[in-house]
Amino acid sequence: MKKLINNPELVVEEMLEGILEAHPNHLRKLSAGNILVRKDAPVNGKVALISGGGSGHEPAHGGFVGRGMLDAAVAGAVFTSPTPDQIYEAIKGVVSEAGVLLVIKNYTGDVMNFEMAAEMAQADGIKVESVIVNDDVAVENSTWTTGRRGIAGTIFVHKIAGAKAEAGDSLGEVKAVAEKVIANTRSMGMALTPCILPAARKPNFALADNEMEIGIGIHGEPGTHREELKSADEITLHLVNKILEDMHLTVGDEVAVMINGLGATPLMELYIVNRKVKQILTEQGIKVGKTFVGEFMTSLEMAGCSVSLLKLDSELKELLEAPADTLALKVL
Amino acid sequence: MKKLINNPELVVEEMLEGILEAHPNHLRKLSAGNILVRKDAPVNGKVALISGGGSGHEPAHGGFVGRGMLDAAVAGAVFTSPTPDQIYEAIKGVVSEAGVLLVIKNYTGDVMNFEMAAEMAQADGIKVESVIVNDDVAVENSTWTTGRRGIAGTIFVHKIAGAKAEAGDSLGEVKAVAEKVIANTRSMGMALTPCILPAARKPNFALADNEMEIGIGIHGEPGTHREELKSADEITLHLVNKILEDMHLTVGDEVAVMINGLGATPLMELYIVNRKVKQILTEQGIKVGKTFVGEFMTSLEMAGCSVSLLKLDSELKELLEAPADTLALKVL
Amino acid sequence: MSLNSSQVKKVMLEIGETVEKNKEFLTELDLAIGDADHGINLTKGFRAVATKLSATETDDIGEIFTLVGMTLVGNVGGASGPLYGTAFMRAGSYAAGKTSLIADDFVGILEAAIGGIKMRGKAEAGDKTMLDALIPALNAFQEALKQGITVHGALTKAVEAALAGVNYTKEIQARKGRASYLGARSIGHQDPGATSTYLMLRTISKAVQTQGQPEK
Amino acid sequence: MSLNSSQVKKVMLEIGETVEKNKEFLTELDLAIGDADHGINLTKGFRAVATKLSATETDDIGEIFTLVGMTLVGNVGGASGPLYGTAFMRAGSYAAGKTSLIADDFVGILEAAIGGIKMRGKAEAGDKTMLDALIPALNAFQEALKQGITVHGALTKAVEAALAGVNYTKEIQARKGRASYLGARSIGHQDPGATSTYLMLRTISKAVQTQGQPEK
Ligand SMILES: Nc1ncnc2c1ncn2[C@@H]1O[C@H](COP(=O)(O)OP(=O)(O)O)[C@@H](O)[C@H]1O
Ligand SMILES: Nc1ncnc2c1ncn2[C@@H]1O[C@H](COP(=O)(O)OP(=O)(O)O)[C@@H](O)[C@H]1O
Ligand SMILES: [Mg+2]
Ligand SMILES: [Mg+2]
Ligand SMILES: [Mg+2]
Ligand SMILES: [Mg+2]
Repeated sequence: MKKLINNPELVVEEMLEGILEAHPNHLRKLSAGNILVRKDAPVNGKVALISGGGSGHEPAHGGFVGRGMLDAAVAGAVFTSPTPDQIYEAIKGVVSEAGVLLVIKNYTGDVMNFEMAAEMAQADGIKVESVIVNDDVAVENSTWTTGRRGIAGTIFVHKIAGAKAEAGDSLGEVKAVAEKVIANTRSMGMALTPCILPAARKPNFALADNEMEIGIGIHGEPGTHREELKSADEITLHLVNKILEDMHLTVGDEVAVMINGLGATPLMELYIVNRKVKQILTEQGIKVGKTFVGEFMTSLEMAGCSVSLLKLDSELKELLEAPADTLALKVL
Repeated sequence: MKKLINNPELVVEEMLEGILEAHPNHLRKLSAGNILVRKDAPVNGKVALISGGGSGHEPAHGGFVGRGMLDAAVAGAVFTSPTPDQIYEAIKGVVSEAGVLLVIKNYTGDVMNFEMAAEMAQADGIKVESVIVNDDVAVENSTWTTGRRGIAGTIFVHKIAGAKAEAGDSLGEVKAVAEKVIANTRSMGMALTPCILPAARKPNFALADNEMEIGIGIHGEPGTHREELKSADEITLHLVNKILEDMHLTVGDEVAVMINGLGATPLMELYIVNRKVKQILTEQGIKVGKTFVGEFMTSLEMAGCSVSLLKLDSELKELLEAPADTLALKVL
Repeated sequence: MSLNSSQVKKVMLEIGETVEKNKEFLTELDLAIGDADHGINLTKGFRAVATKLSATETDDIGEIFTLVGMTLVGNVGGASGPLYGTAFMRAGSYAAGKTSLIADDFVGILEAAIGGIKMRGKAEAGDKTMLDALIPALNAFQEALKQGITVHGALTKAVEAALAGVNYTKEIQARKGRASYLGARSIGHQDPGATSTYLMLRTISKAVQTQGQPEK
Repeated sequence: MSLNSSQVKKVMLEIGETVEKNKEFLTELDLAIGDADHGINLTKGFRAVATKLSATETDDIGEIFTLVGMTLVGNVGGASGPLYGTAFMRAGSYAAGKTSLIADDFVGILEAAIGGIKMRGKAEAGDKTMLDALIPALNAFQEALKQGITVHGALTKAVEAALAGVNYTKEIQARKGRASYLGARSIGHQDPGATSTYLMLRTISKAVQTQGQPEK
């Protein structure tokens, strides 16, 4: 395991220090915990957006705190959901009279910890709503299971619900648009190499030199299957087809695209994937709107990528284009 | 070798296609070659800034094309300088009556190919000047050698000379400020793992499981030495000390900081490095101004980072803060 | 059987020791079908519990359980933090005001814990979770009491049933938690949470049997 | 010795074949002290040269060299593109208007090439570059002619001197190009550019010796 770290138990704290030193004009940290909030929080009369989860997915979620996106991001230990008290502190730190929307990724731990925090805040009389992002089509969505996981598509929720909140809309409206994004977002990922938790001595799974894992989760959770490495075009076709099977797009529909690197994949390769995504969609008569290529929701140093599609309508399109000023996503 | 690519010989072309599909409102490509230019080039009356070099360093340099930074980026084959005819086409594609400044990294190949292009353009009567960036203190700078290499500090030149050009200043003034940046920028890098050229079957160097290379170049060129892996703080201290030895800062001086990931290093680790950089500088009485943490000048999938410091004065500070709208660096 | 509050505190500390001793084991189990942190998470939580307990003077067993539950919620994270936390907090509500526990209280506590876990995790028996150790343990305990078996004997039956439950989790597919992403590939592996539940029950049983009668 | 334009073209193609045959070898040498692309870069360049030459009718040897030089500049990239490109372009200026070459022209061509490389690369003898094969080759050729040795003999001496130069590059530290970053660690490795220069000279010599007199 080769990492640029000091003490595996302090990686989150030291990272947060480094973030704050780098961006003192954008962010501050609540003294109550590992919580990054926008410098000017709480913003009067604005619905506050809070997300968070385990660390190790940087720039998610601290990198999306700022005007037009999140008001706070709660950082758990690496790959471990933060505890309810931390989330509760975040709520109290950024809430205004307009209320709070929690953006939760669909993992049992995240859901339960955020729910408990919401209950704590509600007991204080704070208006709290939450949405659960479940964009990962690699996992079967059945009422008998935990349902699909939340992965990179979450950033679309941050962006669009963030723009809606920034516009001064009500908690109900912000929640409604967040749910619309969730209903219209699908993602799928794949990995070439595993990731290694700072506290662990070994990778959390192993892949042979010519193997890849299709449908990987952002914590290295297994996907749909493992197979021999293929070309970027073949891999991309597989991911996009799985997404489209679940999306029911028709000719003339427009989508936003996110090609998300999982940590160790060169930008060059992400753009090669994007080229193919565009080709496939164009062939199917689907228009491509705003496209994001880069690292948005990583898995430590995992090599691989995920593709996310968001079916747009005029409202979502406009909110996606609205200004945002965060470390990892700026729209001018 | 695990890569998300199709044909190793087409990676640059396919990447450029993917970039253009993703950012049609920001960039276009000259039909004459692998040259990305800002959508609105040539900009009347503005000095045009051109950079480029081998590919494999993404987002450099195409990611820095746009308002407030470069007018064109010329993409050579992976790790190979582009040829003079390509650079010459870039010059012709973005030049205005105000002239052109070439920003060249100090590698024999880059210097010679850009120089030949400049000669070709000058023969056409075009005003062309050039500056050579040599920020890498890992390499001894003696008149008997090729001198220091140009690495991530180049981005400071793009940003500041770009802002100067955007302000409408003359070729002489833009060149002068670029040279001031170069004179005041020092960098040093290190690697945990090698990178693999798409056309090669094996890494271009090997490191044992507990080893790192200090002073690595952005093409995997060897550095000052190889040693056992240390803690992030120890490594950072070594890099910053080497930089400071060459920089002669005094108490009260202010610097801009860039922590640059080489491709496979998680953002978390870069922030841990930044935390220590800030600590060291503060201890020495040096103020830290604008800080950049992320991937700016990579080496394919190499794990590691470089630290760059730029000594600021009021002019450089102001230009660094000026607006920029590029894929990889936006200042609002 | 009767346990006073200082014995209850002692059992809580012993549970922490058991968890810590089995940290690697639980984490290895979680590596196979989860994210390899179950032992780490619980150890962190029970260390915090030890600190908190050493700072409290209360004799109210309800308060002790509530403190344990809140400390777990606040320090474990992930899925097991809220689940074990809620379980202990519910047990705390059940035991509010009590300064000693008898056999029937063990039934009440397990019922409260199961109710809390079901509410929080929306899981049922057979979903391959900690419930698959806890529910059989409760049933066996109640059955044994009904049959007139001694409390010590009933506790032994409960622990045996929990272990059987752990083994049963090997045969079934996970329908809740991280392991559910594996689909049929989760079959063949025992559930880490069921395992930690079994270890806790075993610790309680041992403690009761060796402590014998309360000191005072 | 006398070479007409079609023989010159043929030699250019043969140089391309030699480079291609030694592609891996040259690249391996560049792996040790550079960036592992010298053979790849030159092969790409000389393939383009072959295409260009097959499309030109000119008898002007100056034009042929210029075309080779420009094609190398436009297709090789890196350091060796501009260097070999400039060398051939300078040779083109020297040979402008000529339709055949004699022994003295070989001197003129080498001098022009060396001048071009020095101008472009700002290197000197002993910097561990292609010059360390080229300069000794020129000197040996001139010396041999002065001693009255035949042209074939002089060419052989030139190639021997180039090879000695290549071996000499093993002993010295690089002061130019990518290898200079290695400092003293460049010692012990032969220079890829000097090696490709030697291979080109050997190809020319062989061609002249086997072609004998021009065909027409
Ligand atoms: N919905 C649920 N209901 C009950 N128990 C659950 C549920 N989800 C997960 N668990 C239990 O939690 C255990 C995993 O705990 P842990 O590894 O600490 O959390 P995480 O999965 O967040 O990393 C599982 O083995 C299972 O017994
Ligand atoms: N300044 C220079 N002058 C003369 N020859 C040089 C100079 N720099 C490099 N070379 C030659 O170029 C060779 C390397 O060529 P190549 O590998 O194609 O270029 P690059 O170093 O850009 O990858 C070296 O072996 C050396 O002979
Ligand atoms: Mg976990
Ligand atoms: Mg090269
Ligand atoms: Mg777990
Ligand atoms: Mg080379």
